[in-house]
Amino acid sequence: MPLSWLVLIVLALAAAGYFVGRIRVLKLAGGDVRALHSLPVYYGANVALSAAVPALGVLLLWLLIQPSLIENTVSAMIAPEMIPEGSNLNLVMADVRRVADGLYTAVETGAMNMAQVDALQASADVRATLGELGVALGQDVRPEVLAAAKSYLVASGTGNTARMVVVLALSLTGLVLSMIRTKPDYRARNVVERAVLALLMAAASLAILTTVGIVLSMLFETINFFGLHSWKDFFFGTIWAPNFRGDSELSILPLLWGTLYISFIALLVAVPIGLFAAIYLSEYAGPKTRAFAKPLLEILAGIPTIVYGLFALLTVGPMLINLFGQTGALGVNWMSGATSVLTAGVVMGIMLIPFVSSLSDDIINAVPQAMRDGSLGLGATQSETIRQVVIPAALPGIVGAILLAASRAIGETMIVVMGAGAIAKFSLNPFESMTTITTRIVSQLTGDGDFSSPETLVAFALGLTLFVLTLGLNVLALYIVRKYREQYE
Amino acid sequence: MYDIAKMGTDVDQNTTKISARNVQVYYGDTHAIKDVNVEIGARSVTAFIGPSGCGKSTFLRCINRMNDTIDVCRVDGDILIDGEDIYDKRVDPVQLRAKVGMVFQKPNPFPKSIYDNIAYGPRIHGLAKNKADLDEIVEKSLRRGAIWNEVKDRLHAPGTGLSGGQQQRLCIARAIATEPEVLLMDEPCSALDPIATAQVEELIDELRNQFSVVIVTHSMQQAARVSQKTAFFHLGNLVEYGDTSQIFTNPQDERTESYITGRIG
Amino acid sequence: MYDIAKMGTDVDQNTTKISARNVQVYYGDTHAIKDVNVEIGARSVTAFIGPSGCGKSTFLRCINRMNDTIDVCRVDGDILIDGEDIYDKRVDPVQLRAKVGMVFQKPNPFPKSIYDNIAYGPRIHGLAKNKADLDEIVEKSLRRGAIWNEVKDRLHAPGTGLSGGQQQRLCIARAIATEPEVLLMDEPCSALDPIATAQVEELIDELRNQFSVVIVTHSMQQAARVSQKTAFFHLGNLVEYGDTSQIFTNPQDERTESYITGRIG
Amino acid sequence: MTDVSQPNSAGTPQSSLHRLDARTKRRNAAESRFKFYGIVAILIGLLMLVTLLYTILSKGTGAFSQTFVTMQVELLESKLDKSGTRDLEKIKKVTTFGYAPLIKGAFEKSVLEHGIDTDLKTKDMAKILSKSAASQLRGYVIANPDKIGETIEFRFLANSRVDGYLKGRVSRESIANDKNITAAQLDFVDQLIAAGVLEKTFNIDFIIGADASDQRPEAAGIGVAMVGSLFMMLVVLALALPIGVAASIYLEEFAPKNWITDIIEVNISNLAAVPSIVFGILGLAVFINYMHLPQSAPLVGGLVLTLMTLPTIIISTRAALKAVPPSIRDAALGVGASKMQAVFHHVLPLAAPGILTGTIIGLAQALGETAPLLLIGMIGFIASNMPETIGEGLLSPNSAMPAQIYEWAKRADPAFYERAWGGIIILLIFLISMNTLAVILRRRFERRW
Amino acid sequence: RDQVQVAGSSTVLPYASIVAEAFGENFDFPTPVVESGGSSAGLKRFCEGVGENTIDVANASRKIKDKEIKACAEAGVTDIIEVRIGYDGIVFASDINGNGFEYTPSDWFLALSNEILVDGQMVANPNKTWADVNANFPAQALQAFIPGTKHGTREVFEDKVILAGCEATGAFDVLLASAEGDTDKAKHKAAEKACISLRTDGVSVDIDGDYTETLARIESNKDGIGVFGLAFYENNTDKLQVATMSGIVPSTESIATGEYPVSRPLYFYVKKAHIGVIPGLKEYAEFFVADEIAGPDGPLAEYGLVADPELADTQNAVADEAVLGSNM
Ligand SMILES: Nc1ncnc2c1ncn2[C@@H]1O[C@H](COP(=O)(O)OP(=O)(O)OP(=O)(O)O)[C@@H](O)[C@H]1O
Ligand SMILES: Nc1ncnc2c1ncn2[C@@H]1O[C@H](COP(=O)(O)OP(=O)(O)OP(=O)(O)O)[C@@H](O)[C@H]1O
Ligand SMILES: [Mg+2]
Ligand SMILES: [Mg+2]
Ligand SMILES: O=P([O-])([O-])[O-]
Repeated sequence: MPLSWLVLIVLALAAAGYFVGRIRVLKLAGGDVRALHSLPVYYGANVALSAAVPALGVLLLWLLIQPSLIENTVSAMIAPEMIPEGSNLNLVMADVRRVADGLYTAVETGAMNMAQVDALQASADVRATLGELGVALGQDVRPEVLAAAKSYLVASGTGNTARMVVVLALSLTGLVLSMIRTKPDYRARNVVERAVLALLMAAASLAILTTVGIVLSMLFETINFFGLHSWKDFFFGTIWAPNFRGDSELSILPLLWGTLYISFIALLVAVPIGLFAAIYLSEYAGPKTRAFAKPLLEILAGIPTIVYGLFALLTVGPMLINLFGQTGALGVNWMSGATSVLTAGVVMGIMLIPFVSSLSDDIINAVPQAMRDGSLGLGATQSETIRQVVIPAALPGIVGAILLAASRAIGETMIVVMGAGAIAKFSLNPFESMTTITTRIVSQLTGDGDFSSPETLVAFALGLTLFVLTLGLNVLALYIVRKYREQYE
Repeated sequence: MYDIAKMGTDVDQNTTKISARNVQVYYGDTHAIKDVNVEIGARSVTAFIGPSGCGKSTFLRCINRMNDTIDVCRVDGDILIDGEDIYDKRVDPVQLRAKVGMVFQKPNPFPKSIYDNIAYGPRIHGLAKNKADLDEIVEKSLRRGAIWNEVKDRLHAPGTGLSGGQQQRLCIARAIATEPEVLLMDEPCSALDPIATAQVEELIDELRNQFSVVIVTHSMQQAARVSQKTAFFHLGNLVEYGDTSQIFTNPQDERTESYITGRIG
Repeated sequence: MYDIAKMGTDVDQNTTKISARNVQVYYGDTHAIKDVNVEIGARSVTAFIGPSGCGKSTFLRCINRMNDTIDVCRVDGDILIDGEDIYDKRVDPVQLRAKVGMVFQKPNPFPKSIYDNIAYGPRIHGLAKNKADLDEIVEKSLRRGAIWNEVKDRLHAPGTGLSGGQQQRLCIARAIATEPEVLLMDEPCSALDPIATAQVEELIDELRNQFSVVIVTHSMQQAARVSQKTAFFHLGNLVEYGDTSQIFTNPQDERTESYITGRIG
Repeated sequence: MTDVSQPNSAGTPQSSLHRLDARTKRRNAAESRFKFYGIVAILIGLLMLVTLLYTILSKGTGAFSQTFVTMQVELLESKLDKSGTRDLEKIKKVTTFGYAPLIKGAFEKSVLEHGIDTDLKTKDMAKILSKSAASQLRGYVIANPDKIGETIEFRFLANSRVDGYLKGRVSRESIANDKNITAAQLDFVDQLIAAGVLEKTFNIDFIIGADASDQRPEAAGIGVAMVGSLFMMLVVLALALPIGVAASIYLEEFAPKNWITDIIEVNISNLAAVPSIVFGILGLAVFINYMHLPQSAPLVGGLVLTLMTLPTIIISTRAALKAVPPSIRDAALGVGASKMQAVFHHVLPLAAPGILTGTIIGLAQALGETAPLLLIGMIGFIASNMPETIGEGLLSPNSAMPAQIYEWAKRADPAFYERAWGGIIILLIFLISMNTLAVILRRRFERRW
Repeated sequence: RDQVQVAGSSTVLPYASIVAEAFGENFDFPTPVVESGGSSAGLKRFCEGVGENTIDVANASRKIKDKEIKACAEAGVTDIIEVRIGYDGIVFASDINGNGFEYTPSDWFLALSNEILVDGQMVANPNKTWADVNANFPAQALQAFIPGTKHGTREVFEDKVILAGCEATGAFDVLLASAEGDTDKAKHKAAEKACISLRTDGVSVDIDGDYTETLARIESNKDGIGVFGLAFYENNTDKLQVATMSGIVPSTESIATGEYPVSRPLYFYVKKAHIGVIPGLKEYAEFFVADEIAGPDGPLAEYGLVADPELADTQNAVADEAVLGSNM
């Protein structure tokens, strides 16, 4: 029986259990809801959960465990001398699995029956037969592989039957047991609520799972990278110069510097503008202005970053050249190319304005009126109150908003690619081109180099390092917020 | 403890410090204060009493124009301090509030150090020439706020770390530090425990030697203990105003009597 | 109006409904309730009075285990209702709270219709067999909450649209709807105006025919008006407990006396 | 008494309230300056917005109109169905290259009919048409084999140079070195315009059509990518909303305050800071390589974007839950509701507007995201048909609006550039509508209790 | 799955998309999906394994590397068909209204190299304008937009322009003489590396994006000279003028004959295991290299692909499904 059917049957049992459980408990209580411990829906839900959860749980485990069990038995069939030169057991097993998969599909679609599969000989063109069914095999099938594949198929067939029996049995047992337990004084609500709580908890843990997934999906390639490239150069070198000829210098430091510098300039733009905008909106503006300006500013955060990239390239870069360039209005000749840390930083800053303004606005609004009253009552002007009382009180929240903006700045790609250029170097001059970690991740990953060369794999090391860095930043933020939070409460 | 008989001995209370004429306050369409006329004396404690929602706080906040901060609030009529109309166009509410200090119901120290809490007002008003000057003002205010002994060793600890009663005295000290002439207090003890309340009341009693104090309270006992004059508000009207002893022993108005005897409120 | 002398006529107040034995409550390290022993009678009104922060609310919330929701709160000792320990492991706090209703300081109707406000409790406890049954429960509760006449024409209007006093009576009706045996009220009138307060007090007086009512109040007048027994708390201790008339006229403890006479609090 | 005139302290000499002292004047000036900075900050923000919107609009509106040539085409049996059997298999043997003579014929006819005087060869005339013309004809013939032999009126796209000429992007000077068009062809275009054969009209195919190859910018549309985005957003909405809300409820209402919740909390805010490309790496590794989901599928895109949006939704949902007054929870608990009931019956409905706002903002962010799609195969040339079922929409290869825009912005023909900006306009319309919805929700439900 | 799935080089993408579109129009098979993402990423996914959930074709703007073939084999991708579709011409172009240039590789070496040979000594590149580089050139400020290190074009640029210039100016020999290394090979490598290390003072700007970006840079800085693909240049003749290299004007013809030196081959790779399994895969590969498509008069050449003179061999190889390594 296909997996989907099994799942559907269990779900159907659960659904049936829901109604039966409900009806049964009401009957036991003589139709009087008041005689029950919990509402009838909870009894129904309890039966449904007992029928579904253990069964599906076991099914999931089964799905995870069965393949490796079968793998072990079948791989025992492959004697070491059967493994061709230059190959290994894993590769042969991969072949076995593919053939078995193909045969399974063949049986499943009705193109063959088990007897025909048994009769199948390696001499017959297995590859062509399976190809017609849409199963791709890399090479012609050797006899020992076919034999192993057959036993693989048989084992998994047995396994699947056992799986079906066990799962259905569990589901039915759950159903019956919970029905027996269904009595008017059974604490159905408490049980169901515990189950719901477990669900909620699972949802919250997804964040951790994602983190684990991110780390794992980068870890192996990062390890490969460090196998090919010295970690000392990566962490402590000073030059970033990937090269097709290999033997590149790949140090994260110049990239980190660029990342920090550009983010810093972005924040230098976004924080004052955003903060002043937030102050004006929350402290001075009337409700109408606020209702109008706040969502308008928020649009800035929604514009795709590629548009900002083009904006940097076509508008802001040339404008800065017109100011600071050789023939510029200021006549200072500080800037030679339109791409610079300043260009990218300014444009990124514009994008970040709403991050700072909207969040800070909410936070400033949350400062208790009593603080303002206290200051105004002493004869402070509104701006004195804001500067000396409101902002300090809202500071932890504002720091949080700035950190969020900083995170965005660190993770931004398109604006840097188009606005800042692609040169990795240490320099204090904001009119020079630099580049950031994120853009290097994208470009090394999508470049033309050999995919197993350090020049490509470095993307994963960069990604993981950045991940660890931002994690540190967030721990710090949590610490700061914890330390200063509720000071005024 | 506080003796009502003590009142008569005060000198200044006949000099009018604040006088309100036909004051009306509206919150949008709500008429919160209806035609109030009152003369408040200098160097005395005046108590505003009345059931919840009768407009005590509203009227109090008119005196230093804190109502300006409420968008929907509109004030008609005149309030004169030292004969000058504070709702005159030429008056800067900021200057006014330096002259008319305020203490709020819930202690609201700034999330700063104790020192900075006190120094805040003098700093913004430029009352101190230098650091030493400022230190002196801080010490003097804390002393007058009757809290110096408790905090002198931790002037740089946060003001929010004090107990409720200490916080409220800190707020009083903070209000005094700018050398106001009038001190408005809106239920300053309602968030405090009995011991703290007693300390604050003692302090108020001292303050009246220098300031004109107006206090809103929901506790008639408190009014009786600390004030020389009492105003009874009801539904936005000033029902009765007179010497505290008289109001509590021999109220003229029926409503005042019901309130005092606990039949309303 | 409410006559203290009336008290003696009640029948049931000698049957013990709630008894607390050596109750201690800690908030983290703060010892908020210290070794309280008290027996509260059925079908009577018991008032808890005392200065702010003395632990009245804390003790009240122990009786229906609302304190369970505060992480740092820990309760020691036993509280028995009808002889059963409510802190026993087998007791489901949810069930307990259906039996011990609660009314809060600030009226807090759900932002739903008046009907749904009342029907919510009966629904989750499965008290009604069908819609007609539920309608009946709602009507009965609103009538007992002395608010039926005011809302019967707008049962499906939002409960939040009522005036403060109406809201509080709605909350009381809501609490009654689950047929509790004990009704706890934490300063139920502190947010209300005098007229609303009078209505709620009248209601409480009626309720005691069926429920055991425990009320926390900061107003001694109110305690005197509505309760038969009064408990005076001070700094976490139950200082004195006895007939209301006796507490107010002839307190045994010095602290009680100071409080009653307005010297503290 | 003369109390009033007497200075009552050292610091503040008795002064009239009616005269501002110098210090107050200075402070008031500082006040005005401070307020002014606020206004300036807002104006800068709005100015940037206006500049950006102006840039986008001025560059992108051209994409919504297109130049068409209307002609009578004789579907010659001799070219399309030599056997005359109308056998579809045989008709299909004629590739698009075989349709060129038909188009040339149509031009010949047009020139005669409108009395146009030109030296141009018909082969060069045909070059003013889009390369899609032949496939348009072939598609028609295969769908209606019975029409072979008749003369049918067709509306063909003109090619991008001609379209550019009508839109002012291409001029006689600019084509000096252009081997794709000649001055003579432009003369011919002018004649066709005069004859009313060639005109520029609104182009619905840009909004509903599919991508076209690099040689046919005039035929490219964003419609299918729009559907791709739509399906991704469906996935995000269906997963991120319930999971995000469930996680927030746990963290805000039930989680004990301990190091485990701290870890979860730090994790969530850190995930908000992870560069989006990293989510692409994750998606490739987990959904495609490990779970074997199909490549280039909106389902996978949606899953990746779900993971990316979750932190945003969780953060704003927690804020919304926190904003529900505790008195509501107390009220519910007080009548004997369990904590779970209190949350699901009361807190959650009250927090709904805040949750929706957060969700919409998260969706908007997901809608504009490009980088992660690069790694799961949603960027490139994906000229699928409109999906017919939901399953197909989720699983068959598709692109997404920002990916399509990104791809167009890279292509060589400048006509694609205009389309990229046109795509941005459509994307912005989506974003602004979503923002407006968020604002309306916020306004409608704000503090109802 | 019923459509062919292609991924890889963004240089090949336009050609592949033209073919895919025509393929979808003329065959009953659905239009293949052609993803971009770079040669390396494409090959990586190609080598992920065989089966429906992997791609069938990888486009690449370079030849597959031995290491990659090995990685492929480890994942079970053994029989790979290599198809060369033609050449990508690489041209130097500047603003249409600016000065025109006639370059030699030496000019570029002298303009961009970190160190150049002056009087037998290697010194830091002192050149500021094109006139400093070559007296025949106008005194226009040096500003070059060259492909970033991720692009395959960069490798070609380094090999065929900078390195050639390095040798032509004699700098290479000087560097070789002073190079450190144990073997000749190592010395050679070190010298090459020194040759191609470019100055970082902003004269040479790496472009990591695409040619659109290079074009935008030139539009905002009229002095700039950019490196483009031939196809891109041909679509933007209204904004760009092309420079000659060693006297040859780049065009599909001059590159096909090998006169114009700077070009690179383009490929795609097909998984033989998928032929006969994924409908239309073989037809797609054959269609791609058919004369009417990839020939000198076909749409690909029209778009800018330099047709492969040996196209017939390729066609045969595809028809025979000849796999890599089979003729070795
Ligand atoms: N900001 C406001 N907006 C609208 N109405 C208000 C506002 N503040 C107060 N009111 C109304 O004005 C009236 C008087 O309020 P006020 O706060 O002055 O009363 P109060 O006597 O101080 O009461 P309490 O003892 O409860 O503090 C009340 O009806 C109140 O509802
Ligand atoms: N959630 C809490 N966490 C820590 N301490 C608390 C908490 N709630 C109350 N307390 C402390 O417990 C003590 C008793 O508080 P409780 O609220 O019971 O007083 P109360 O008598 O009800 O006062 P009031 O009349 O002001 O309501 C006080 O010292 C208070 O600070
Ligand atoms: Mg008040
Ligand atoms: Mg309390
Ligand atoms: O995308 P490319 O590999 O051709 O640079």
